[in-house]
Amino acid sequence: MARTAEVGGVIRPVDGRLRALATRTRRLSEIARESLRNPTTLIGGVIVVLFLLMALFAPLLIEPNTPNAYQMPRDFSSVNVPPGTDGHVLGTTPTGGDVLYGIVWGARTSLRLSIIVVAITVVIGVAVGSFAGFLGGKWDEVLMRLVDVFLSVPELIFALAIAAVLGPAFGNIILALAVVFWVKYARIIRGQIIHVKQNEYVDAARVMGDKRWRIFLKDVLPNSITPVVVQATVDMGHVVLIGATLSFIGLAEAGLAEWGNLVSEGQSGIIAGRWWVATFAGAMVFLWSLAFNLLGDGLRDVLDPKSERR
Amino acid sequence: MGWVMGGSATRRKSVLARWALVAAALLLAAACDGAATDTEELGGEDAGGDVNNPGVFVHALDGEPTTLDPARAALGEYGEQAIIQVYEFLVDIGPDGPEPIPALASEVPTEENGLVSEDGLTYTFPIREGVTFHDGSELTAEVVKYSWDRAMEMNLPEGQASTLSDTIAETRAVDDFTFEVTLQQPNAAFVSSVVYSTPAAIVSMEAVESNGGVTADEPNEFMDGNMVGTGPHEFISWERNEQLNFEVFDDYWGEPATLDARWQNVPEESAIVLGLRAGDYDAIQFQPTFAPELEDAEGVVLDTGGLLLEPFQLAFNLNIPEGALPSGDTIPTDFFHDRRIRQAFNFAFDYDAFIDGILGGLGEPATYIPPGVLGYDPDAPVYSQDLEQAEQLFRDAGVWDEGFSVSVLVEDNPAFEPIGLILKDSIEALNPEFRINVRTVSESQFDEAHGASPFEYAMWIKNADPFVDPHYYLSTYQHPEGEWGERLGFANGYENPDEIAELIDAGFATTDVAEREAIYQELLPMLYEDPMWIYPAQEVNAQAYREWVDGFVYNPLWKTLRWRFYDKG
Amino acid sequence: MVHAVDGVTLDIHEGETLGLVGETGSGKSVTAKSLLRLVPTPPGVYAGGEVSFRPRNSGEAVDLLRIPDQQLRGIRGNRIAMIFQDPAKALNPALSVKQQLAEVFAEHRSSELFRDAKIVAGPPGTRPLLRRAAHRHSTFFERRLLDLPPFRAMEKRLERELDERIASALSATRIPNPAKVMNSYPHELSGGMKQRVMIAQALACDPDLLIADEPTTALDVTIQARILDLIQDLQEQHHAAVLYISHDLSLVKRISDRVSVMYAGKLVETATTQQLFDDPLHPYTRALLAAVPTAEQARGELAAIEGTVPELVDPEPSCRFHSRCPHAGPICAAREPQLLTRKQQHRAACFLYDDPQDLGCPVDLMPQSQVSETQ
Amino acid sequence: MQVREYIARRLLTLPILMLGVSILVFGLSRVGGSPIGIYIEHEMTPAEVAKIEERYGLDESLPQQYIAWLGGVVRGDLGWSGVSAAPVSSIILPKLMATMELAMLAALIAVVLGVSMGTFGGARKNKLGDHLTRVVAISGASIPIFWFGLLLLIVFYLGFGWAPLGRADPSIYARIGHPTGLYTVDSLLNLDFGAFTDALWHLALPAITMGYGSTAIIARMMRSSLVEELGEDYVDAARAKGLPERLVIRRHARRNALMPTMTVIGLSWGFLLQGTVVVELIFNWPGLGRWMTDAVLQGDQATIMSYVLITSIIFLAVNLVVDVAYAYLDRRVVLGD
Repeated sequence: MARTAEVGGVIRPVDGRLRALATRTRRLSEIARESLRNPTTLIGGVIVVLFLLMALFAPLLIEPNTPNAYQMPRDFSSVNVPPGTDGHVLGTTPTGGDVLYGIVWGARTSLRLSIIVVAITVVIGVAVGSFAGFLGGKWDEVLMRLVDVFLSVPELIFALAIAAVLGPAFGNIILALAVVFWVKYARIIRGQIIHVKQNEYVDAARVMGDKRWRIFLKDVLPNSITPVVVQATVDMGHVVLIGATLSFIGLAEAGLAEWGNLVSEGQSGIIAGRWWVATFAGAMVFLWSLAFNLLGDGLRDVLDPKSERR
Repeated sequence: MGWVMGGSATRRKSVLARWALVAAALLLAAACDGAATDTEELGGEDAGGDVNNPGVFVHALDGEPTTLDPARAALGEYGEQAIIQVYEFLVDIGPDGPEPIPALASEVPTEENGLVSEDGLTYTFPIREGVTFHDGSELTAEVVKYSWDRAMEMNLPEGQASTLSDTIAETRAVDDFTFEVTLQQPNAAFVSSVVYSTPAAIVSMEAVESNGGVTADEPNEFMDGNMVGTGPHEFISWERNEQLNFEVFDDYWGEPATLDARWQNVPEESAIVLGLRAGDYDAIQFQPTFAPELEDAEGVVLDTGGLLLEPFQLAFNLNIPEGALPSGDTIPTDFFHDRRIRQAFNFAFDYDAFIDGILGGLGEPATYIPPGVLGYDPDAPVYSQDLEQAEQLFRDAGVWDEGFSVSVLVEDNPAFEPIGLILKDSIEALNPEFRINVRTVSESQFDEAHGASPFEYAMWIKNADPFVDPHYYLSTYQHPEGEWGERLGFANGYENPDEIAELIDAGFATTDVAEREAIYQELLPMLYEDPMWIYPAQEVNAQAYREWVDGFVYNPLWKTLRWRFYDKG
Repeated sequence: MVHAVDGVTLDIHEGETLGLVGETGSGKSVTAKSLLRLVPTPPGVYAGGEVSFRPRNSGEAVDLLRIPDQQLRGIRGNRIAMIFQDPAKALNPALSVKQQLAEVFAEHRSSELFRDAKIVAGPPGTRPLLRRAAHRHSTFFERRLLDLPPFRAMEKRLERELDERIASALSATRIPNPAKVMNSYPHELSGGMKQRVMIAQALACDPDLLIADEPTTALDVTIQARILDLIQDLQEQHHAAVLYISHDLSLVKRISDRVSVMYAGKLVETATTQQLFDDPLHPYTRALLAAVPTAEQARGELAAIEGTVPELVDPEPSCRFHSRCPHAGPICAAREPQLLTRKQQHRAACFLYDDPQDLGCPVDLMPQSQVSETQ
Repeated sequence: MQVREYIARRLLTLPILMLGVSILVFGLSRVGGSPIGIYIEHEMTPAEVAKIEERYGLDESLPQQYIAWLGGVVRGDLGWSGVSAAPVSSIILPKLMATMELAMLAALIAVVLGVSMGTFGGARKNKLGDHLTRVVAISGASIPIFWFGLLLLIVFYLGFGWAPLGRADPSIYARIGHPTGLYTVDSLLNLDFGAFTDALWHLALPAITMGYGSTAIIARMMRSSLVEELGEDYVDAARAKGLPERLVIRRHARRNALMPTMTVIGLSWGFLLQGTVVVELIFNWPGLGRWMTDAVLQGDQATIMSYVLITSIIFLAVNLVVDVAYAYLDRRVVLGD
């Protein structure tokens, strides 16, 4: 009987789970390879790698400021120095910060910001999404309405309002972004669970007394990996873009080596011809965000061209 | 003697969208380049004069009032700068000096002219006849009494009614044109600091009564958004966040103004500066850090002569509540009780970085009594950076090896934040175990924390309020029982709190100038030895206006420009 | 590189119906689309071959794969028309029936339309303007212009003429109340009606060749028969050649004069209907016929043949059926059999009918005609 | 599901969503403690602060404050804006109109650009043109608006001195009436074409800056749905009819691809609305966005709350309209989740 064979597979869940995960992971790498065939995705990927290298090897590129390397080194005796002045390849800010330092260590700040935010939001999103999906009924309704409420406020505005309440600090920007970004992951996971729940095959597993977490590990998680990875890739760029915007508006921690902060510091100098601070730092935000977007878009294209639809 | 100077408002509101409007700035920059054509288009000036916006005096400020009601406007609030153009007081201060001159009172009361009683408690003001308000109503002694009583009765927390209610025992309208005041106790500064204070402005009784009247503790919405006074300019309209419009009041009792006026709200500093360069504005209020942009500007007059009487201050909290400090702070609550630590901070701070780097040279080292104020002593000791001494003092205090971490609360502002950063860099460079966390917050968050008692941070950065009499600086900022002395617990730190308190009190008890100076000369070194603040610097007071402005006069006591005096073309 | 269709040779004559059979994925539809050059390039590549088409009236044969786009468009929908598998998908959901049929007339019959509508001359640009109007593709300003005389009257006449033609095309497919159907949108019509509309659209210009790609698969069984009859009747009226593509042997048997069998992108057998069903040569055809549902079984899909269709990625030269063929010998995996005439009008591609000597192949490598039943 | 039923359900959930947003907004404003900061000055004594608390009802319990605030919102009283020194309700309309005018033009630019770029790319899938449009479109979504705006300013104001800034030339603005608050419409109503040109001229750069940011969402959606539609049978059928490729794409594929693209136009509104915050700051546009940044920098909670609430309502309303329109227009749409 055909069903026995299937149930037999369920009886050895670890095996099946691993196999499913392995398949998914293999599929992911295939997808990656396929996406990179698209030249734009490849460009995105290359820029991402360059940024990651810059962030990882920042201490080798420029000696870190002490005691806190994420603070700009300030030389108040040479403020607003143009690019090429000795010791300041890309010039300095109005508080004497070296722009090159800000660019290089800003990459590290951006990496820190995006990884922390994406990690937090994926965890929260997966947790809320699974609750809603598995508990179903009223819980699902309530949690999904909550998600809808969160989606009713445009991202930047929401994050801006939160950050404004919390005050200017790097930690607060992380918090604000985390509060805003988790909802998409909750939707992805919940959708996947609903999908799996409707699957007859899982009913069979349920009959055999399979635990929810097993279903989750075995069916939901492997199926969700790809959309979550794509969303996370896009968010890696998006987080930095919105974070920089918040910094620009004035919610950055004082003296932090962060690109948005640099643009905001350099902005008022533009009229006096001091273009370098805002231009270089802004270009970094743009490139970072563009690279992750190209990469994410390429992945999405290969996976499911329709997934942009809600 | 609370007179205030213009910079205060600048400082307070300059945070306001400091990003906004580079754009406007850029436009104006473009306008500068193509000046000839642009001015023609924009100004539509006549062929003869080279004047933009003829007939209107355009004054660009980096913010706008939160209220226009003299009973509600706070000290240093933008509203005060509009109120002084439209409302008048019983006395005024002329362009030339600090002495009060007659305004709505036809005579300034003195003991000589018999209008001040011998005990110094009763002041009689003869009220000028034939003065009409902008709404057509007549000025009488009753209206004067009404105006003063109104402010005291409303007693709005943000307003300055206490200036009146703390000194006045009774007000009386003796007859239609005689107004009498009885004080609680003699006050030599009554006319200059109380009669000429914002809540003492004379408002139209008719306007108030027909628009909600007076209710204790309740703001009057009409008066918040309108002004009905007797002054040379009449309030016309307020386009929120854009501009306020004023016109010449034709029935003015005195020398009428020649130009209508416009208050242009331009939140972005650089835009203000460029607007002046382009000739769109006739005069501006601006951050002195932008002065270099104006130095060579054609057609612009720049005056950086004086100093603002608002030294920057960095406070030590000697009254830290248990468990209140931010989690990262490692200092004990009595950290700043140790005089050596306060001295060490004073020696560590890089004053040159602030004055030469951030202020671009437009500042001077500051001390406990600013220059120009009675008691200022050029020879009084002033801190300058001395890292060896700082290290020695930290070692002596026993915090060198262990180190510390402390947060300083700063308002998000282009001048305050760098002070925090300089402090951070100065202290952290001394010793890797030392940590300063600069906590930048929005203006309202700062005000909230700053207004909380007890204050929940170890340090804060702000600028002092400006006063004309040294006593107010000393009592507000140095006296162990003064406003800040009490809140920050100076009594816990002063070696001799009683001696300092006695000296400060003694300096106010006498009216003899020489005697006061002698007292302050004794006091200043004591404050230097036992510092409760760091004074990073004092900014210059910069004025800039177009060359075509005729009759430019300015008295720091006005708090702002007085449009009535200016003409152009 | 996927060789979806490889070395397929079909010939259809006027008034004839050729059935093309094969399993799903055997390349029938690609073949049909290739005839009209509808396979998108890229990713598709026309690696070689020709589609030679000689219209009834001109007598000049052209290679549809090589003629310029312009000329091809003149043939598509006009001389060669196509009926798609699923009428629900092949009709544009956003356009009314009338709009979709009007396109055909506007594209291929504009001069007749103009003539019949008595539009002789006008200001310069009148014709393009009206053609766009007939296409329902006027811009906002053109529509305003069309409200003005003399365009207004011309457009009215044109409209009337179009309506007439569309209505008659629809009624030819026995659609009741064509005037109403004309103004409907596809989703308002039943499946059978939609297919009738498709057929009306295909036959609107009286084509020489009609390609019917599984025209009844998506329809209810009851309607299938009627549509089939309709196609047959119309074919007789129009004397068109029909290429009838299906996986359903019984349908093909009923409608076709001749039948070609496709397997994995290659033709394996071509014969008259009679011959093919009576005496199939190719093992695949035999397997197919064996799998045809008998009276006891339900009609429908082909019953399964053991094994699966091989992948068509860079195929080795071989008989593509060899892995599933009960007769397969070593040569079948090594060389490709040719589609040769084995009997009169009967061609098959199988080594069973080849002489080992002609091939230069040892006999023991040849396929075996006798198969031991293992199952 | 029937279209009518679907709309009814959407309309029913709308108030629930708005209530949720109001709780969110209110809760947010109280997370950092009392919103009193904007109303007080730093010299005030605790007693004076207490008086202000009483005046604004901040001494009551949070639920009471929420109900009072919500009641006010329902009555149209959005509280006292500290940054504008006036009741929110009295000053919000002109700002809203200024923002809407900008956002609508930007949306127009985004739709036109997005649809044409998406069509261009989709019709040339995986060819050079596709890659180029993809990079251009995604650049829009990646470019920091504040930076892009600055670049435009540097080029067009500093460099060429072409266009003006702010919303209007004050003298021209003053010479016409403003019945609608939309300056372009007002100038047309006044039949003042000089003013109309002036309005458009002022709108151009900020609208382009904002519109470009939203282009990507639309272009990407347009491209992918066009690619999808081009694989549909009816496209082959249209080609088989002998239609030229141009018509096949424009008349057949694009028309259907536009339908799903419509839904993301609603989403792109969110992008536009959030773009106003930065664009208005940079271009000195006297709208809601600049008001919001002022409020953020000064910690004016009443203004922030009003802004977030209004923005969300606009966002929800636009999305509702778009979805309903979509439900009506696309005959293949499957309603529900």
